[in-house]
Amino acid sequence: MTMRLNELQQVGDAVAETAGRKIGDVILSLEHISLAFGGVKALTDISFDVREGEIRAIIGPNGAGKSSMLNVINGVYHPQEGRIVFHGRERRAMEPHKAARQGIARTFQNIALFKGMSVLDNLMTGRVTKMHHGLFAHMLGFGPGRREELAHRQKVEEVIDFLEIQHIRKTPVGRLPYGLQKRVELGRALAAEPSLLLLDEPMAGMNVEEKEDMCRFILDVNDQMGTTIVLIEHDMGVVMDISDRVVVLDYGKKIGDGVPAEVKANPDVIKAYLGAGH
Amino acid sequence: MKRIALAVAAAATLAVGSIGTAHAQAKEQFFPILSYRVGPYGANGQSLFGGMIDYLQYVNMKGGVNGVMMTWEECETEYNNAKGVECYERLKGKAGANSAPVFPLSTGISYALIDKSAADKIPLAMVGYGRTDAVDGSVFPFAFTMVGTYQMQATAIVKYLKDQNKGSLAGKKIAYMYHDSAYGKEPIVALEAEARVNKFELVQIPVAHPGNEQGAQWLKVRQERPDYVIFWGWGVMNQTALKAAQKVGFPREKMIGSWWAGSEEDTVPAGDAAKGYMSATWNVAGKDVPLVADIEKVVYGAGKGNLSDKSKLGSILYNRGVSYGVLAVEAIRKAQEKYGKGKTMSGEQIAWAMENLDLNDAKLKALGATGLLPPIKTSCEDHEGSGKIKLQQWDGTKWVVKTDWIDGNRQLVHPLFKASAAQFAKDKGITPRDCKKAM
Amino acid sequence: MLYREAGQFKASFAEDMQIFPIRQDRIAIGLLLAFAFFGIPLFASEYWFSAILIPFLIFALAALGLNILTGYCGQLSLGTAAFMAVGAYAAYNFQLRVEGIPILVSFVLAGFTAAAVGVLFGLPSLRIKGFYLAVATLAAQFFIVWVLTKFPWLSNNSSSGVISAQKIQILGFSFDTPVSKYLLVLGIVVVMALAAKNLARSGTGRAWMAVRDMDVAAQVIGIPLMHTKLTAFAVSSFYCGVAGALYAFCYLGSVEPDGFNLDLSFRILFMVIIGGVGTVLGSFLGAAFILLLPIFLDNTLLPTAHALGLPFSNATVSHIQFMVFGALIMFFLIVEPHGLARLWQITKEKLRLWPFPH
Amino acid sequence: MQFFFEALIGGLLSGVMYSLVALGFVLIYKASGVFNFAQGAMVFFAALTVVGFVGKGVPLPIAIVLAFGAMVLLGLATERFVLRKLVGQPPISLFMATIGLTFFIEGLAPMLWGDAVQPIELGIQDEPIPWLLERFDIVVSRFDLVASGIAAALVVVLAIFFQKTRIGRALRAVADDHQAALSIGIPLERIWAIVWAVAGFVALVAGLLWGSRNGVQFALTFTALKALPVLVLGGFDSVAGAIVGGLIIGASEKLAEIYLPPLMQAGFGGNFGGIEGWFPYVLALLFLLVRPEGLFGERHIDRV
Repeated sequence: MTMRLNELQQVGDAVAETAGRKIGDVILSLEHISLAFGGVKALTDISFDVREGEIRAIIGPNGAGKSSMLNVINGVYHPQEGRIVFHGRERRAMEPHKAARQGIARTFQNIALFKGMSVLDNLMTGRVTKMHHGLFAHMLGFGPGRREELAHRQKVEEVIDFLEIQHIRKTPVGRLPYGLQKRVELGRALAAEPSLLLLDEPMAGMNVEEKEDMCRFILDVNDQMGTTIVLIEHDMGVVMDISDRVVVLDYGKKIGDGVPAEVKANPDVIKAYLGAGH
Repeated sequence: MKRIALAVAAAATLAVGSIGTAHAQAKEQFFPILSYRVGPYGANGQSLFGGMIDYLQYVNMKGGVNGVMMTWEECETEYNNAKGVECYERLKGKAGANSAPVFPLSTGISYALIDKSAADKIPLAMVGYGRTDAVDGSVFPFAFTMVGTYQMQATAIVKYLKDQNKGSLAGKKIAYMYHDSAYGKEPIVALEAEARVNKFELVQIPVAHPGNEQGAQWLKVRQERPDYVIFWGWGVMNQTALKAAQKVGFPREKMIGSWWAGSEEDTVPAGDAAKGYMSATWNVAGKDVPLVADIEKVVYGAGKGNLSDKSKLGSILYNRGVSYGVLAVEAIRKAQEKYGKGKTMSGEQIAWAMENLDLNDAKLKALGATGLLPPIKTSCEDHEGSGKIKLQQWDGTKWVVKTDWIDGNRQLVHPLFKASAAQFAKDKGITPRDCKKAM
Repeated sequence: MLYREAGQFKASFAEDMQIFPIRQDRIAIGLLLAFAFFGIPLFASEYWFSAILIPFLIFALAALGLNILTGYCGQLSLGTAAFMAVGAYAAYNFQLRVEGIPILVSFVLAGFTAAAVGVLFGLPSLRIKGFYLAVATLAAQFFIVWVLTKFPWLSNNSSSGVISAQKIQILGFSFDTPVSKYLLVLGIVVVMALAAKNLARSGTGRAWMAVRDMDVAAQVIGIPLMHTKLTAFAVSSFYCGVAGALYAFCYLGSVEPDGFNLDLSFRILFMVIIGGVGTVLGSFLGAAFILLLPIFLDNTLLPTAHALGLPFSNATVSHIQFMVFGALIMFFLIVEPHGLARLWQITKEKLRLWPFPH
Repeated sequence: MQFFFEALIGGLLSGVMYSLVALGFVLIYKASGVFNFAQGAMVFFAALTVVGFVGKGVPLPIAIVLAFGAMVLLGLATERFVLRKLVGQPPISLFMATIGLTFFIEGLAPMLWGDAVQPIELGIQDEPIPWLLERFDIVVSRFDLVASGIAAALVVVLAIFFQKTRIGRALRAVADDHQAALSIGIPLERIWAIVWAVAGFVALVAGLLWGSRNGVQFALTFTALKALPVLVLGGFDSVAGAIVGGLIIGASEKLAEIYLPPLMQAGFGGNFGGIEGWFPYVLALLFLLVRPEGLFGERHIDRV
């Protein structure tokens, strides 16, 4: 038991050492993705890539296909055309839970927490891809299943500390205010120790103070844990501030891609945004 | 609200706690009555239990059995096995050691109570239903499949059909349409044996519970074009069958129901479709049975009747309920003759009496119960004691008796019971009694 | 002031994650178990054992089974009774056909048989949800009962289709009195309830609840839907199967397929709804409530009505029972969807604060 | 071949009877998203109320009107005291609440009117039509034909009601989107009350027909169990689906009951009748696996 904890500690240290803003190679590339729902095209021929350690933003007016894009990345939707290469492995159709096992975690636009469970349990659920014992070990209430549970509790507590939500550990998430729920959802994704984190409007509906907190957490995650982040966000200020590169979608098509300054200057992007009333 | 819930829980505990205490007092014989008055078969229960309770009331108003008064308590089973067991256990507690026979009135509940009643030494009276191999008293000392079993009834119906066809059924086709449960399955063995002996073709047509849709089954009848349909239905299945028979034009005169498919509850709702339909019975309908007429005068005259709908008085099932009462009370009377007149009898004593019952025509006449029961003489080897039926026909408004008593095929059927009982004894590790030593 | 967790500091996660984290709870459970095993046999009457306690424990076990599926994993089933039937008939056949098989092994195998059948009928849950699934489980209800009726081999060719459970003997000791059967059932139920409680607070339980609360999100964080739902079906059916075996062997003694009808499935569903969806405790409270309520009404309504001079018959009492059941179901769904277990929890929370409410 | 057609026709006609019950489910589901398990109990309640009044000497037509009144009251009470309080709960809770309602009605109806099995005489004989019998040797019941006629008329009336009347259009709007309907000023509660009244009327018609076929009794509640597979097959929210589903279920279960058992007998020995009890359910289940939204139901895509 103690040995296992030590091991975990060492892993944690190793992560900290490699941290620091260092953008690496391409880990995810999307090539010519097209997705349609019974004749209605949601995405048309979209290609872009994500590099290790960067914060990549996807922006665009409402209905541009941003959430669909995330859903394609983690396997909720299966595109009719195109290929996805993640960590050098190509796939087209994949079940979301397998994507999770490859290290992709995400949050949702409309909070998708497990409302009947406590904060702690929600976060523990995030560890599911790392836990290996099954039904019979769980049934016992002691032995290896229990030891595993304790080890992972340790890890989850680190996430709790990181997100400063110690005080609501045992609270059912349904009773939490909106801002905290968003934070817990981020926590659940972090608990999985993902290599790629997809955030779907993590700051929507928050007040300024909450947004600042959330920005800080996102940057810290990227910075301290070296997690690659793909982010959808409406608040242009935030996007331009924190992201390394930005993809712009409009009506399911890619109209811009590049560092924030480039994108800002892109006439198509300006048109799309002005046309959409922004 | 929480308080209310707690209060309810507390009250429930108290209420439940208060039962289970011995109830029987001197000069009383307690009847645990497992009744069903609601649910799919509730309508039948109203008449049956009305008749039985009215008779007990009648006996009391006439001074009891040598001064011993009949008392009873009903417990609603809803025809549900688990509830039946709970009712049995509850009322058993109230009866103490002095329980009158229990009439479980459902084949399922009968099966569930076989072991329990034997352990409790309470006689189980399964009159016209229940575990049929309990006819063998050496293995089932406390279970009494009295008056008739399904197998005997089925063979008696075959005998009637044979008589209708000048003594031969060879080359005929008989369809057996049945409720797909223990009730409907029991007669199959006997009918198959009869088919072999009498060289008729037997077509089996099961109907799934509850039987409120029989289009396919009657189409099958039309396809097979049998000469007769022997019909083992229960509840809604009966009316549906009569309507469906009319729909495919099968003559109702050639359709013969079991005694649980031949009451006013079955024919009246079917309207004209029921006219001409035949069924087995062991008791006649009508108020002209002296005993029933007297019950109406004495019990209803004093406003103590059990029926809420008095028009049911004299119906087939009401009169059958009365016949249950007669059987139970006569067993108690017989037991008192041996163990002491004017005393409360124990279950064991009544069981002895039920095994040595002898209700001949003269006795039945004296009771005014002629037509309510066939003559019965039970013994340790034969808990059935009769196995006779009459056939009756619905003339559109009432049941009319068409035959005298018809005997079932004892030589064919009773060995089946013996074998089955022996198997049961082996499975359960019971050593059968020696019937020669049992008195 | 007695029920107070103040001062009970958790020094480790292990302590915080115990099955009953509050000391008073542990003591209470211990006392309750001791009372159930040693106290009740001393004074309870035969009626209590045969008509209340044994069925209570068996129904609680079945309700627990259904609660795992419906309460924890969110898959509504109306076929509980059919899975019980599978357990009952499987246990009977193992006893009958395998020479010298210990009864407990039969019960376990009966559970596994039911689990296998449960998984089979759980397969549609991968494509359909909600009341579509509920209707699909009705297919299990009707089909299984039909199979048990139609294949005489399953009831050892009994002409009526009724099976009589064999004698229960463990290590030479016969369980034939109500007390001994009660203790056997109690032992099995306690072990299985603890296992269920452990499951519920482990990764398996969390995966179930995640699927219940939001299946798409569950999948996205790495919970395989198929595996999780089928596990729930298997475990649930296992519990129902063992409950069915006990129902046949320790309660009724003989059963027929028709006894495991839709009504029984509904009764067990009601236990779950009234007791509390998604709690182990609720299954027990619900079973007790559904079992005791009719008895309570029987014993109070008639005397009350007679005292008031109302023309009540037994039939009326039963009709009222139906109405009360129905009304209670609606009442609980409206007022306290988490059932009696939640009421109990609220009481406990109040108790923690007592006597200083703020 | 003649026999096959007879079986088919018989099946289709009894399928119409299932459709009648299923129709009640569809109406309520369409307008309020509630899967009303109590529809079968409502059929029972309606029929029992009619015979109850007739038993008290009320002429049949007036008894039917009174029973309709009772159904409206029942619907209003359900809406007011149960469903309105459950607005916003998951659909499965509402479903379970209607199971509670089923039990409530199953207790209430016989308490008001008694347990006895009673006939209803509508004056239509359930006998073969002689002409068809003589000419083609095919048995078709006059009653079944009339019942199908009534069912067809009912469907037409409902269709007109939905398409042409103001209330009907409002109902459809509600079915499409509760929030939107509210926002354009459609009074949801009144709409629901009307739907329950209409469903009560359908239950009454079903109760009269089923009741005059098999007698008015507790077993009428089982009609709901016949209607469920019809709904699964046809889709919960489609009137057309209820009709077509009923016809498919009715015909296929009759044909299966006649032609399958001999096959199974050949395979396993023994007697395999009575598959009607589960066949519609297994058929519906298999169908669900292929097309989860039913024949005419609307497809829903999970949004994330």
